[in-house]
Amino acid sequence: MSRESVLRERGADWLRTMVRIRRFEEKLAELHRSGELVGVVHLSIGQEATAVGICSSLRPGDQITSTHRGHHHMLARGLEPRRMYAEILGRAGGYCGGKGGSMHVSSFSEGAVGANGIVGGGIAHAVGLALAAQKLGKGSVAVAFFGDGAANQGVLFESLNLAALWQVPVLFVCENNGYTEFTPTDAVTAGGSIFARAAIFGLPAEAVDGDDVIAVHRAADEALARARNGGGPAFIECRTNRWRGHHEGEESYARPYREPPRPPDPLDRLEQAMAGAGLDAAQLRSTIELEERALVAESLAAARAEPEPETSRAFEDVFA
Amino acid sequence: MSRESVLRERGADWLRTMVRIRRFEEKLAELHRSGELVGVVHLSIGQEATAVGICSSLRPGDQITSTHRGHHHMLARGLEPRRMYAEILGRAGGYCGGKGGSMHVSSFSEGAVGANGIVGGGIAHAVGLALAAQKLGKGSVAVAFFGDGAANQGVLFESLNLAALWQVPVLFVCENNGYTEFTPTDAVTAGGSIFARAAIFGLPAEAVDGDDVIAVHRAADEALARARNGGGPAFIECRTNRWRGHHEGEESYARPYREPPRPPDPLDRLEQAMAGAGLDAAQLRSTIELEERALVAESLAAARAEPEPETSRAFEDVFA
Amino acid sequence: MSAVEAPSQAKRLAPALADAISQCMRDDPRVIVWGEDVRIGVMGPTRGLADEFGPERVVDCPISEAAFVGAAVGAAVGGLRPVVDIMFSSFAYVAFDQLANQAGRLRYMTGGQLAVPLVVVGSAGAAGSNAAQHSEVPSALFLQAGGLRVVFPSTPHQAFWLMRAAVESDDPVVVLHHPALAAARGSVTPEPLGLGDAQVDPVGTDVSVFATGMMAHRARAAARSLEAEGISVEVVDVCSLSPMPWDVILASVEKTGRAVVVDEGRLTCSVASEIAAGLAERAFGALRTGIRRLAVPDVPIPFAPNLEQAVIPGEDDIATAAREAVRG
Amino acid sequence: MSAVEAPSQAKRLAPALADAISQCMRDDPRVIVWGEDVRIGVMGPTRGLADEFGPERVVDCPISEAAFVGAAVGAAVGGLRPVVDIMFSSFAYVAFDQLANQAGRLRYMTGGQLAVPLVVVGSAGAAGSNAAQHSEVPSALFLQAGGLRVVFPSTPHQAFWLMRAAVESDDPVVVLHHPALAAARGSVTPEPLGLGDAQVDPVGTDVSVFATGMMAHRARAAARSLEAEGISVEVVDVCSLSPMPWDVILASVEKTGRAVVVDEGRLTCSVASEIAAGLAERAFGALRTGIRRLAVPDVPIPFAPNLEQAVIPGEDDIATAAREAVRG
Ligand SMILES: Cc1ncc(C[n+]2csc(CCOP(=O)(O)OP(=O)(O)O)c2C)c(N)n1
Ligand SMILES: Cc1ncc(C[n+]2csc(CCOP(=O)(O)OP(=O)(O)O)c2C)c(N)n1
Ligand SMILES: [Mg+2]
Ligand SMILES: [Mg+2]
Repeated sequence: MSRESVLRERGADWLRTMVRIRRFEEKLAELHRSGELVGVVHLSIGQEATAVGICSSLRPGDQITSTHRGHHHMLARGLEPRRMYAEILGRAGGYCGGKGGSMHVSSFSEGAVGANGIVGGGIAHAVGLALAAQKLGKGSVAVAFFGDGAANQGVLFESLNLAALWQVPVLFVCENNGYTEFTPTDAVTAGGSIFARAAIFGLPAEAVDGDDVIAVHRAADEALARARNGGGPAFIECRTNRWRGHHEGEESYARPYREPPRPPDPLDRLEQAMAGAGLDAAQLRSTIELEERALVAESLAAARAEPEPETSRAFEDVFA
Repeated sequence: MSRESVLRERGADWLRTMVRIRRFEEKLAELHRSGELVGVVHLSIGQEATAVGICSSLRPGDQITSTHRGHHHMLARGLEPRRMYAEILGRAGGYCGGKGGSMHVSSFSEGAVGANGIVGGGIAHAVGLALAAQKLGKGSVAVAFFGDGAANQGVLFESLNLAALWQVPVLFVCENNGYTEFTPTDAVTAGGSIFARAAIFGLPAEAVDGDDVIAVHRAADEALARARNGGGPAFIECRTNRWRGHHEGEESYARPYREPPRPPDPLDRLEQAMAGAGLDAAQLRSTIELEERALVAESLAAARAEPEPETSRAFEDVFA
Repeated sequence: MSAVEAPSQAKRLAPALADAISQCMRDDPRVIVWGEDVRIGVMGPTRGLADEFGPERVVDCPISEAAFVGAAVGAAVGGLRPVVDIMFSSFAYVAFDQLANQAGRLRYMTGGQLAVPLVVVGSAGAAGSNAAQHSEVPSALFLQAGGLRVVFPSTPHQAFWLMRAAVESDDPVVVLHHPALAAARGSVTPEPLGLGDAQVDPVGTDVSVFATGMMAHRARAAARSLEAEGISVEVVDVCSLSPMPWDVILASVEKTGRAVVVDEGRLTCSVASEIAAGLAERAFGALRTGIRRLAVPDVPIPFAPNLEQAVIPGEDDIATAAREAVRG
Repeated sequence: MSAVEAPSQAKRLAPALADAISQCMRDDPRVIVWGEDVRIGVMGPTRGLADEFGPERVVDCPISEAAFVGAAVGAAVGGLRPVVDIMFSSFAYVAFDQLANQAGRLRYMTGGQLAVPLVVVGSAGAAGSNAAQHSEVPSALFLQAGGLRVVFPSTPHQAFWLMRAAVESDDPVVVLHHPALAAARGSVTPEPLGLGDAQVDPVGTDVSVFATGMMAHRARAAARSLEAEGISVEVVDVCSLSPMPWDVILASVEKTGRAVVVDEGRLTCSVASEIAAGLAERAFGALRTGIRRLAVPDVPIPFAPNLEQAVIPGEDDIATAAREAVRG
């Protein structure tokens, strides 16, 4: 399908989701500054195109595993801002009843199996989810999101080997934002590009411009179509950028604190691409902005109005 | 140096050590059959050339880490058959006072830092030993021996990355005998050759005929010379063969039990190469056989005569 | 699942584990087995399964414990019921994050949205000079890790029923089996045992001895020898460690007033310590003497046979402790 | 090492850890620090060290815990004295084999041929809604693992001296520090503390409360409030968990006859259970009432502030348990 027709067909949805992620997280930054949001929060601002490009290739029943920096994956997978805010604010109505918080937002019924606070912790889970889907004939796929820093965890290599041996429908998505917390990942990563590490296991592996939602979507579509047809696993390295720090509030200790560089905004890039495709993108953008800002505001208000969890809930859900 | 001159210079020593390993371990097989040797014992028969080729490039002060199948590494490093037998038979005079046994024979003072019962467990240790040697200006190198099965352990990949980043004098030696216990390693190893897994971290990596002691020695000499001169880590995959099963006594349960294939004997190959180089190899071989059989027999007799460890020793050596 | 027929004739322990798994595999196509060399069944619990169920359901894995335990967690969440043979349970340390921080946390962190019906089976204990990395009993590590069920059968009957219960459980369960008991014979009777059960045998009145695995056998032997001395020992085989059968444990000490806790794990923060602490807290009034713990001192397991024997509680040690508890 | 000057003025806890490390680095060129983002010093104990010692001795690592802890084991064996910041101590599960089966076994397996002078420092405890994977206190796992020393300072004074002792020790030592106490102030006096020490404060006569880290602070606060009720509480801050200061622990209960053990770890096979078991075994005659354990129940740490508070023992819980122990 031509770039134009893809944009005409899906551009508006993509733009809406990307705007939603941006505005949703900007509010979290405010809440953290004001002290209303407790715990550690890692924002994905700047990485919207990667999450949206990948997740817009998913179908109902497909499953993702995510990371400590996973709000964008969850919103792109279709989770409700209200219940996400409720979770992140520790309210009873949160997706996890307030027991997970920012690092563990998940909605099993919607295929968001779990965000993980252990770097690399969720990668092997996706291999198992894909195996289950295959053995149970579900026809669904699994996607493992992880960062460039996670690419140095041994369990990634083991998982790639296992996925290649089992030929299960799993897509490994390395969201390369250049940083391992405060350390430029290049400084702790020997050898060539990260995607080359997957290639040695015989997986189709490539790197794409992670800030170009169309490029990400195309790569995902191709890999997932192959996986659904029994073609086995694949690996996509999405080169993107982390606009904010590692986590909110780090200025308090991370001296000398530097604002990370601001590459072209993936939202603007999509808007421009749509304009280039002859769509009235500016008009659309302003409508979407109005609607999403409103949605985010209402969602937050609704979440704030929620009660905290019943204390008794603290002692439940360890065992089935 | 030409093949001939290398053989003239070192062939006799190599042959002697390889014969020693073979006869030493044949006795262990007998002891296991007779029930005198308790515990699990993994023999290296067939893999002598790899251990001898690598260790004959080492100098005093260099250090090795080994595996559950490590007798050949230890003998090639110069450990005494008597104290090794004593250790493997659980006697007080063993290298570890009888507390380690077959899987943990080690002689710290002779640079044999430790054999590991955890597959992959000793690989990272060698990286650290090499770092220590570098920082303390020892001028020594470290060698990590591990098997083809260990090449699927995540810690190997992590260790390769770390060694490449730190540029420490460590040599990774993958002793590829084709088997992960009873499973042909190819069946659980995706992608190309094992040495290619090291290359992606930017390490010089190659595969050699592990049953050709000259080839192994040449590769090791080159890699270690480079490492000593600040050239950093390297990786050698030695393709060899495991003549016996995974461990002695496995026929009791490993049905259908198949005798593994018998490739040309690395000892005979060396003898023939020496003959080809104009040396009186047959004569030398028979002398060495006589002497080494005698040494092995005396060593075993001496070890058998040793007392068992004082019971009090069981409660010592946890902490310094 | 369908009605169970317990293998009637006398069985050995490891085959009883395999019987239970194969029954579950027949009953439930979601049950799948993996690990290293599970087709040959090096460790026992999976031996013979490949013949009946083939390589699709009995899968040999690379030496990648973190990934294949992690994959099992994902597969369990995704609807399979994986049974992973980790070989020696101390190899689980390589995959400890996946057990403790993943299998043991996911259900809770997601507020109960998902379950992790996973079984990890591994040997625990000294088989005779396998040395420090292949001999220890890490049951306390799995208990302290949290979110995991743990069972440690000492007889074929316990092995069969507890493995069945483990595979049928919707929770992650660690099944430990003692390598030196793999060939222990016994009949598997139709009376089921489940998670949270204990077996009291013999029943006694003077002193309670709590033990699992090989220690339970030594406790029973000690009980027999003390009977001759006129000391009536009650042996509580705590074959389910999580859930811990506190009702049985407390009732026994309420009756005898004396407790000896035996453990093949290391003493500090051991299962023995947990049982002793629970008794000191909840049965203090019934206690007539101090609680005695017998466990491996805080040392690794040495290789030499005489040293190995020196660090693991023996029948005589148990008899002596029980005698002291009664005679003071 | 050269004579120590303890930082005279009032200090905060995390900087006191850093002070101790930097003194050791000045005294001994073999001391080298690594881990993730140790140059920025995200977690506190390494903050500022890079400025003085540079990237050669303060090394930022990839996210490869198994390998960089394993490399530290090797480096320690090879003659360096690595101090590894593992960040949150629960991340050590990823490297658990290297800690338990390697650092904790190598000396023993080799019959004492080598030593492993390694320090692993990590935070332990709830800082406030960091949820299940970033909040727990795994001290019992490190104790049960065997072969490791473990300390858990609750004050800057303890932090400074115990970190020094850890770096100077020839054994692997796990140094835990509570994230919510990183900024706790206190003076570091010249009276050294070492491995195996405890701090008794306040001294009391009616009941002994044993605690570490944040729980020690809550125990001291409870002691103050109970004083008003005429109950004299002795708080034993067990800042060294291995070696465990049994002499101090037993002496305290011989005096008071009553024990409350508080733990921010999960209850089963916890440090609280170990101390209770040791008392039930070795101080039974002195006990006038059952031993009370306060710990996190066997659940992960939840995110929501009210839930987190509900699972961790608070000052009131401690006061209530101590009051019950005394008044029955
Ligand atoms: C096993 C483990 N080690 C370390 C950490 C601490 N940590 C949290 S995020 C992070 C950096 C992860 O980098 P990357 O994978 O690139 O993800 P990003 O933060 O860039 O999204 C680290 C080291 C952790 N959570 N888990
Ligand atoms: C972590 C771990 N997993 C599994 C084992 C059991 N095991 C012992 S040897 C072995 C096979 C190792 O294969 P390889 O590395 O090729 O060495 P080889 O036996 O061929 O010399 C296995 C799986 C172990 N000891 N440690
Ligand atoms: Mg990153
Ligand atoms: Mg092999």
